[in-house]
Amino acid sequence: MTQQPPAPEPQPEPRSRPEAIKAVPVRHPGRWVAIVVIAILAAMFVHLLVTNDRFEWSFMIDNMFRPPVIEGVKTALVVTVLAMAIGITLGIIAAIMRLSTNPILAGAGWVYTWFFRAIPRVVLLVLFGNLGILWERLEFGIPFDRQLGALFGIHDFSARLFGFDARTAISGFTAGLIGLALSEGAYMAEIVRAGIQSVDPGQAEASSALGMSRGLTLRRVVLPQAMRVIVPPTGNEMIAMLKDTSLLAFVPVTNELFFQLSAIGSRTFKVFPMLVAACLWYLAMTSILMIGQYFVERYFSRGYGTAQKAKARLRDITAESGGGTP
Amino acid sequence: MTQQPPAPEPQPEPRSRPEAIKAVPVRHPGRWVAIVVIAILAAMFVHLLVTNDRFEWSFMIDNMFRPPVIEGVKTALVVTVLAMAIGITLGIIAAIMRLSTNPILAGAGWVYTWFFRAIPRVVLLVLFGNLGILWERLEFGIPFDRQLGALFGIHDFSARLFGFDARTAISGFTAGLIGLALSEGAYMAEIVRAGIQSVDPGQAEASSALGMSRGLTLRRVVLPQAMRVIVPPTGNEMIAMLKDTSLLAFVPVTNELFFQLSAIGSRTFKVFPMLVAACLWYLAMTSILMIGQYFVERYFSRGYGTAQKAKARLRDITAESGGGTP
Amino acid sequence: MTDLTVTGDAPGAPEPSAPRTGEMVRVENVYKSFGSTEVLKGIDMVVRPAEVCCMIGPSGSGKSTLLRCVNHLEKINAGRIWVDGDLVGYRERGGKLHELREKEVAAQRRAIGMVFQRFNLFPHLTAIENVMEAPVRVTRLAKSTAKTEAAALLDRVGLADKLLNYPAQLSGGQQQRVAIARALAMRPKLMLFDEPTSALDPELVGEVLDVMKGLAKDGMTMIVVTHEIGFAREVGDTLVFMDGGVIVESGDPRVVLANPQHQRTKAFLAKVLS
Amino acid sequence: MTDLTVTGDAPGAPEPSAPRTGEMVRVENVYKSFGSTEVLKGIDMVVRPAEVCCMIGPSGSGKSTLLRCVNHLEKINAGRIWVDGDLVGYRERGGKLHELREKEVAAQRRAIGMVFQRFNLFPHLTAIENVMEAPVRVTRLAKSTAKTEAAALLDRVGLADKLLNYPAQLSGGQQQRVAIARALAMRPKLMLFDEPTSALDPELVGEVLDVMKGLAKDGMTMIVVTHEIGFAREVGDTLVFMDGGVIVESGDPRVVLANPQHQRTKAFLAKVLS
Amino acid sequence: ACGDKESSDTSSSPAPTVAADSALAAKVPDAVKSDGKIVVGTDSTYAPNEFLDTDGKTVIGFDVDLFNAVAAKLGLRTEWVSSKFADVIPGVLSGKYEAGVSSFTINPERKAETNMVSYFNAGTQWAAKTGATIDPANACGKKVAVQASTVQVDDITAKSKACTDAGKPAITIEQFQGQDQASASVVSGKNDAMLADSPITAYAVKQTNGQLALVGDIYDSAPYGYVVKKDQTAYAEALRDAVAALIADGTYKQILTKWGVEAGAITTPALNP
Ligand SMILES: Nc1ncnc2c1ncn2[C@@H]1O[C@H](COP(=O)(O)OP(=O)(O)OP(=O)(O)O)[C@@H](O)[C@H]1O
Ligand SMILES: Nc1ncnc2c1ncn2[C@@H]1O[C@H](COP(=O)(O)OP(=O)(O)OP(=O)(O)O)[C@@H](O)[C@H]1O
Ligand SMILES: [Mg+2]
Ligand SMILES: [Mg+2]
Repeated sequence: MTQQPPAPEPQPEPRSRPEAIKAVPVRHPGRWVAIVVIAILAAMFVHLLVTNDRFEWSFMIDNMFRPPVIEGVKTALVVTVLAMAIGITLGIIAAIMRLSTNPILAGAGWVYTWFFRAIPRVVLLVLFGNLGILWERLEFGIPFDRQLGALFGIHDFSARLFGFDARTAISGFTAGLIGLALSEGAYMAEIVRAGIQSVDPGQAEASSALGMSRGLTLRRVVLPQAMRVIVPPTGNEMIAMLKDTSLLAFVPVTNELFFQLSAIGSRTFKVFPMLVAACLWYLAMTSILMIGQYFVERYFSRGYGTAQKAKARLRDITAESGGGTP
Repeated sequence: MTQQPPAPEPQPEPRSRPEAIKAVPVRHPGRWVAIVVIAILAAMFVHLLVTNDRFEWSFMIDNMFRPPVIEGVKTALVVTVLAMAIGITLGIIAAIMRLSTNPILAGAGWVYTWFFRAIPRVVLLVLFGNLGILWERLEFGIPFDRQLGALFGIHDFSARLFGFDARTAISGFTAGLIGLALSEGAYMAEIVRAGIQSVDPGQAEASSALGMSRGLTLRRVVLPQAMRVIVPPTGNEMIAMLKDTSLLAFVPVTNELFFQLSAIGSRTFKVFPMLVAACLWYLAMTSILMIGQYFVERYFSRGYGTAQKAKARLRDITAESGGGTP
Repeated sequence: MTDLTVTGDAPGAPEPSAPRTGEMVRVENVYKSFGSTEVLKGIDMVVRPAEVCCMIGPSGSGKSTLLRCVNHLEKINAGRIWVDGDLVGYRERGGKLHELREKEVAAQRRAIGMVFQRFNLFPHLTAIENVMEAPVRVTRLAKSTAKTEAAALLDRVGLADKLLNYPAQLSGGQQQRVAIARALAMRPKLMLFDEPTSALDPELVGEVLDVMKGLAKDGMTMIVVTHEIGFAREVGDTLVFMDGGVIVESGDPRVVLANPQHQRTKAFLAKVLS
Repeated sequence: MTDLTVTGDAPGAPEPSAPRTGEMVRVENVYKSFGSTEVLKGIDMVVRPAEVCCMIGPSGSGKSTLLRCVNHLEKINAGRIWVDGDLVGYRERGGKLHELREKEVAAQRRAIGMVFQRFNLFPHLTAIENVMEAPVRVTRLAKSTAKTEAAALLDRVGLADKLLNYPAQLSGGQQQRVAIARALAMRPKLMLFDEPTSALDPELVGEVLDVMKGLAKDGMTMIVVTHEIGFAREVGDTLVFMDGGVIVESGDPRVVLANPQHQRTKAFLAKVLS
Repeated sequence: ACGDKESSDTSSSPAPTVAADSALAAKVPDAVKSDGKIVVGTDSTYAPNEFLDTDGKTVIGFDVDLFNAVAAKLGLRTEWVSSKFADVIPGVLSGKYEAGVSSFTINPERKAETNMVSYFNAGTQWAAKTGATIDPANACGKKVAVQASTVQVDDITAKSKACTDAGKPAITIEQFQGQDQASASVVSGKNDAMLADSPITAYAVKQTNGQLALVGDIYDSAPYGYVVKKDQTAYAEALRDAVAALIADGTYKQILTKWGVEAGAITTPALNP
């Protein structure tokens, strides 16, 4: 190795700043081809929309804001909110059951999630729409949150508090709502469980080392952190639920959006414009929810090393532009 | 602090092992109540199944293995496999587009995923079932993987290679399959993207520091690791797809399982047993897929600190039984 | 000082039933296995009030496990542990052991502060909220009182200006000091430290050790698992060297460090001090 | 030794256009910002072949960023970097800079090995597959040849018996040694180390430093960011102290460590050596 | 849009008022009349027999007007519940609905399970795109749209089988969930022809502004029937007598004329004809 006396001026004074690098960028011809293809396809699609008279735009616009359609939109939103609210409640209960150390509770939670996740929602909803076939009266002896059980056989339970006509009660709207909520509960159970399990066990440990009880730990330490993991998929579930309200048309729930739009189609035989209208309505509604979800997610990641996250994201981007990450 | 001479025997000889602790466990009366409630509900459900003659078990069993039903099961499986295969391909393409630094490519990928994720599958399928309304002939000038564009306006594209009667081609089975595949592609795009982004950027950095190209890095370093994140939700997608084949009944695809079972139900006026049969078929099929998924997931987590994972899991369990984690 | 009294009993003799007075921690012939691997193989140890007991030993020797057994985060398989005269995790009644209920275990743990290698601060709470959490929720202290006390504690660990920072906005050393303050907030009689500085950048180690030295000076009973030999020499009243699930050697830190008796101790110290 | 020649030019004078011969790395007046924060503020540095240049400095001073600029993992905003006489990341043609194509950047990087603080081994490949990956895929070496060479390299870093282990089955020190072997497999002319031992347990630091000492003895040119002052003193030909994005002081490690000229250096060394 | 206007016109014209007949009312089982209304299951996607009005709620159509009159004769109101076509009869059998009114053609299978009261005569009528030539009797190799679960499915399946038995190409049958989609598919040219009950086809031709034309004659004329449970014969007889009374007092004719389906009028309703 070279041996030299140390440089005479050990503290470098930074010289004047050199010119910033403005390099000629590398060309990507392949990309341009792809862009041209996309442009052509987009143009053709627009051309189709404009020239093909089967779209019947004016008819569509006339009809897609009629009061019954607006009613359908409201129904979709109301069902989404109600089914999600019930579903989240059921989901938390089922998740805690599944995480119980008691095998019977855990098993019951498992059966519930397994059953309702394994059956297509549309089959479930049609089935629930026909549940009235089983009984003529329903009678309740246990509170509402046991409705699952109630649905499946309460008619010979002795502690009857009140009863009603099953044929009217479990049909249409109610049947659809219950079906969606039970199904959602099973999905939410999995999400909540994953969220709870995602929290570093060190957190629960630290909490119990401080003398906090299991319930306190769950409520104050684990669940708030699990929220970060729970919220994004719950947002997705919400959006999925909004879309799945379209399945209510097959229960059938007549004041549902898709049913109403189809009804206009069937009255006038202009099926296609009304399907396009359905697409547009759902596009609009889900897009709004997606925007909402974006903000909710942002809110829930507050305080969690936002700085690091931003840094990581920045690093990705710069590494990418430097030719690093794909 | 107490000052004592060091213990006379600094090396303790472990004494004979003391008796193992066998303590009387703590009782959980609340749990027993929950278990009794679950048992009663289960008993009532079984009672319902056995005593309510609307289930018509023998009729159901007679009919749920008829050749057209078996045909329907096959259709469900074939559609699942095909739609997933096309969907995964589309998803990878769309994910890479969305991760591109070029805003037009990224934008096109975004529009695709946005559109197909925002519209309910059932609406999409009914729409695709009626797409034949738009054209009488379809002609192709670009390869099959551009079918998306083709569907939306290829009829005035000049480079016609071959064409066919749109009314037959885009109906029933084909329409349903394309609709499901396009929709799946959008979901898979999100999954693949999340998978790629989940890989530690340090991996791509290490890879490019070794002089590996972007493509090589993607193929050899990033994707294999992304698989761990991609495979589990893909399994879920597969199961969801199997369930969503039931929506083909509304395209309609007549040799689909749910359509066939419904047809038997409506022919014989025994709708309810056939709905139960549909539930059983889907339960069976999705359960098998779930088991498959379990093994696939296990395979894909090999080599990734299995030891640590097992340790972490064990730690959870023991901490739990020690009263730590909820 | 800890004296590893190999109690006078012959092997197999009946267990002595209670700790002597003037002992903060008594660990008696403790065994602990995970599945089929035995991690602790007959540990005996006594820590007197106001004593600082430092534990060293190679990775996997069972140091963390022993600490975790002391506050019943792990259940031991055999033996007994007493803290401040109370049997940990069990009640002996009619010659039989009964598991304590969750509440009772929690009450025992309140007397024992624990500081983890990876801090385990609650990331969704600010520094002061981390410190207030247990007093407010567990001992039901009024919020305002808890706040004042928490601020005082954070001041004591040198973080008076970081009260409202989230853990992610603090350096490792600062996080660990918050963790110490959080443990102190429950006014423990005993503090357990599990390698409190090993996840820290070398520059940040000093600030945490300083806080611990302060605690020791104030007369806190402490068990400290550490690789900081300097700290053990300066602050420790006893040094315990563990290897393979047993205590190989223990005594005055200066004596043990200068003149280890056992081959395994010598080998380990040679590595660590190099 | 590195000499931080503040080249004779007056401020604002035109840039010197090429490195002198006999220089492995030449960094000239390099600036680098992330967004609005400037991280490197006019760095000048020369590393001659077979020289070991150690860099120290507080967290955030820009050490890692400088290393990452040397192999173009980060793009610099102003200044020039040459490695072995080639401009890094650009081609100067007709007085204009042109970005190199991806392939050309990759080719430059092959001559530069890099070892990261967090190892960044490929977790889905065994130790030997990690080492073989780049030779087989990038330089298209025959698999059998690559395997022999990889085994030899792993033997050289003392891991002849761990060829088939996955990274998760190796200790931190072993992983880091695999990472060094992986970088060596591309036969680099220059090795960059970014705090290669700071993520390791104290017991494991030595084994990695030993491997690095061996490399230095074999005449590898190395830039090493480290907090291991002992290593810098023993192995380094130059010690560079960075702070706040500038090089504050540099020279013979023994001289700088024994007799730092600058207040900031003194303060930093006082902390680290305590 | 003109279809809209028409349906709102028809629905706004008042239905004839009908006086209750207490003798008939007495024959209605208590289970049905205790709440003063008949719960009717119907598939409201079958214009002009039963379909949703522009308000998206009210079920209208000639079936509706007629059965409302029948119920009024029995001193009862009606509650129309939209259902899937295939679910109506099972709903009646289970007691979910107290009557099924959804253009049910009386056929042996249905008669075997339920009591059916005839009230109208409908046949099967084909339609195709205006100008297309298709022979309903020989549609081999053509593509034909039909609504799932209707009698026309059996009809067209049999016709297709006849084709293949004769060595000719089979008929491509596309079954839709709703009649609207079936008709729309013919308008678009996706299918060559459709077949449905005669009033439905006539209405579709009218609604599509001349894009569709009737082909061939009405055949397989068969009565529509109200569906009630097999064990409620007295109730079925009451319905039958109520229809007869409406025929007698002219209300029947008035309703059919209002909807332009008077061609299917019958003279004597019957139980399980
Ligand atoms: N929950 C657990 N399940 C299974 N094995 C465990 C568990 N916790 C610890 N072990 C094992 O017990 C042994 C002792 O672990 P422990 O963490 O007590 O060692 P340590 O002395 O603290 O080591 P270190 O210095 O690495 O922290 C190790 O072999 C470890 O793998
Ligand atoms: N990708 C990035 N985006 C934004 N800021 C960055 C990025 N990488 C580094 N920085 C910032 O640049 C500064 C210098 O970082 P650098 O990692 O080079 O420091 P360092 O001297 O290596 O410190 P350490 O000893 O902590 O590794 C820091 O303030 C850091 O936050
Ligand atoms: Mg430990
Ligand atoms: Mg760094």
